[in-house]
Amino acid sequence: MAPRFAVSQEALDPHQVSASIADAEGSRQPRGAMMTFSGVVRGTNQRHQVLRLEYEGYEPMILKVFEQIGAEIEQAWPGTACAMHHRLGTLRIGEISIVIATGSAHRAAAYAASRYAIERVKQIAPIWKHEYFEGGDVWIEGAVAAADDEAAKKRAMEAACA
Amino acid sequence: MAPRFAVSQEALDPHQVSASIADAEGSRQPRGAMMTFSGVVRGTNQRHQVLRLEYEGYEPMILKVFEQIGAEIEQAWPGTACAMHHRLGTLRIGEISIVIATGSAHRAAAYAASRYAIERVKQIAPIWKHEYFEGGDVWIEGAVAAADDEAAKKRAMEAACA
Amino acid sequence: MRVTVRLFARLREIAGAETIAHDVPDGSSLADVWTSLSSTWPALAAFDRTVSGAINAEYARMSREVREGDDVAFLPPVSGG
Amino acid sequence: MRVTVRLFARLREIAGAETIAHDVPDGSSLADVWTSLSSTWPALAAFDRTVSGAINAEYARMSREVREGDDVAFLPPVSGG
Repeated sequence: MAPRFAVSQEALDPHQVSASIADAEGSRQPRGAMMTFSGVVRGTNQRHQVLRLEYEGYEPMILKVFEQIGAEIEQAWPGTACAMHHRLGTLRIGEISIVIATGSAHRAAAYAASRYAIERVKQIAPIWKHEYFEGGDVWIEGAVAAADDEAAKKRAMEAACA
Repeated sequence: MAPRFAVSQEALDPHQVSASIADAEGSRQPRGAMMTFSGVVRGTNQRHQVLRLEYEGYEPMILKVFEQIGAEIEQAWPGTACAMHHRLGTLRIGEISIVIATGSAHRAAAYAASRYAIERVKQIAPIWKHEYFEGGDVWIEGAVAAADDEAAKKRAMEAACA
Repeated sequence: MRVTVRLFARLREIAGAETIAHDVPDGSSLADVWTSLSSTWPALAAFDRTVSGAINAEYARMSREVREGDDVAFLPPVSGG
Repeated sequence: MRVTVRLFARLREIAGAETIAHDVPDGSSLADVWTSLSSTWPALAAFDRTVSGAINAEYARMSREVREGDDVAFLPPVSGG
């Protein structure tokens, strides 16, 4: 079985990510609601025709951050599991950059946890996207990262509508 | 490619449902955010030890209702696509009863549309769940269905946090 | 005139049939068809307040008139998903 | 004392290296290490307000003291997902 949290240079498989949390811990009890979110490289960004993305990351720290996000989810929605795989390296249009799977007994928690997870990844995962388009390239600079920023957690929780 | 809306007596494949909407209509432009929701048969419901579920449905009407929900989503979140497959017949614990895939350029719409879709399915899809547990069985009676009930649509929209 | 009536789940079990060829007077509404069925299977009356109707696989208000040959369905509260 | 400094994305490009063995005085904070790097690569100063620090692969405030042998990382604004 695939690990719950992983970084990979290879193509991501949503099914494998989801399978890593299909059963509740220590039981054969399936979770009633399973969500899979996949982020996919788009061909256009604003006016640019994107050629490819290069993702760079600090791998051991990404895994720690993913574990932290998983723990935040378990605390906010007890019994709700989260698995995350992020791709690094060169990605072409249509390829998956991230897969987030969540599973819970009830759908409300599965949805909220999934949305919370992607917001937190964008806030604190040490990953950088370098966009190559026709005529140039640009580093995408998103969130100023801080693991214990309570305002950021609150924004993620609000996006999750929780 | 699998149809966007389907009813099946066979095991559902989340990947196939998702693949049916991976590209925006009439283009090779991939959608940036893809969500897959799977409803899974749980082994316990309240105090019951569930043995199996039998889903019954009015197939041609299910497909029309799914198309209607897809149209409601396109109206509420333009450019956001939805695909839905529902299983009928006998389902064992751990099997998938429904898969809802949504895809959009942006994750907020993909999440909201997915949640809206499952709420609407539970409100109006002509499907009935017969639960067999140790010592008995029961028809689950959920929502009183009406396609044009604006209050129901509003509740679904609120659950979607839209 | 004759319509085809489809019953589902508990309604199907009460009537012991999933499809019924049913004769109703001209000008009957969905509600009239339902009342007529209830006179044959009184246990259906438990669903008077929660049953939904459909004509030709589309939801229809119970006040809608049915026509010769219509495919009429009565739906107890749904529980898909 | 010597720490290992990791730089990422634009910071890595500015310094032309992803890992640097860097000597700093005892008692230096993450902020001190950053300032010291900026004196070598002035273009880093553009990130003074947005850089985040990590010690041994965990986020740390810029006021945190570094220790001999620490694995120190400076992160420009992140854009994963």
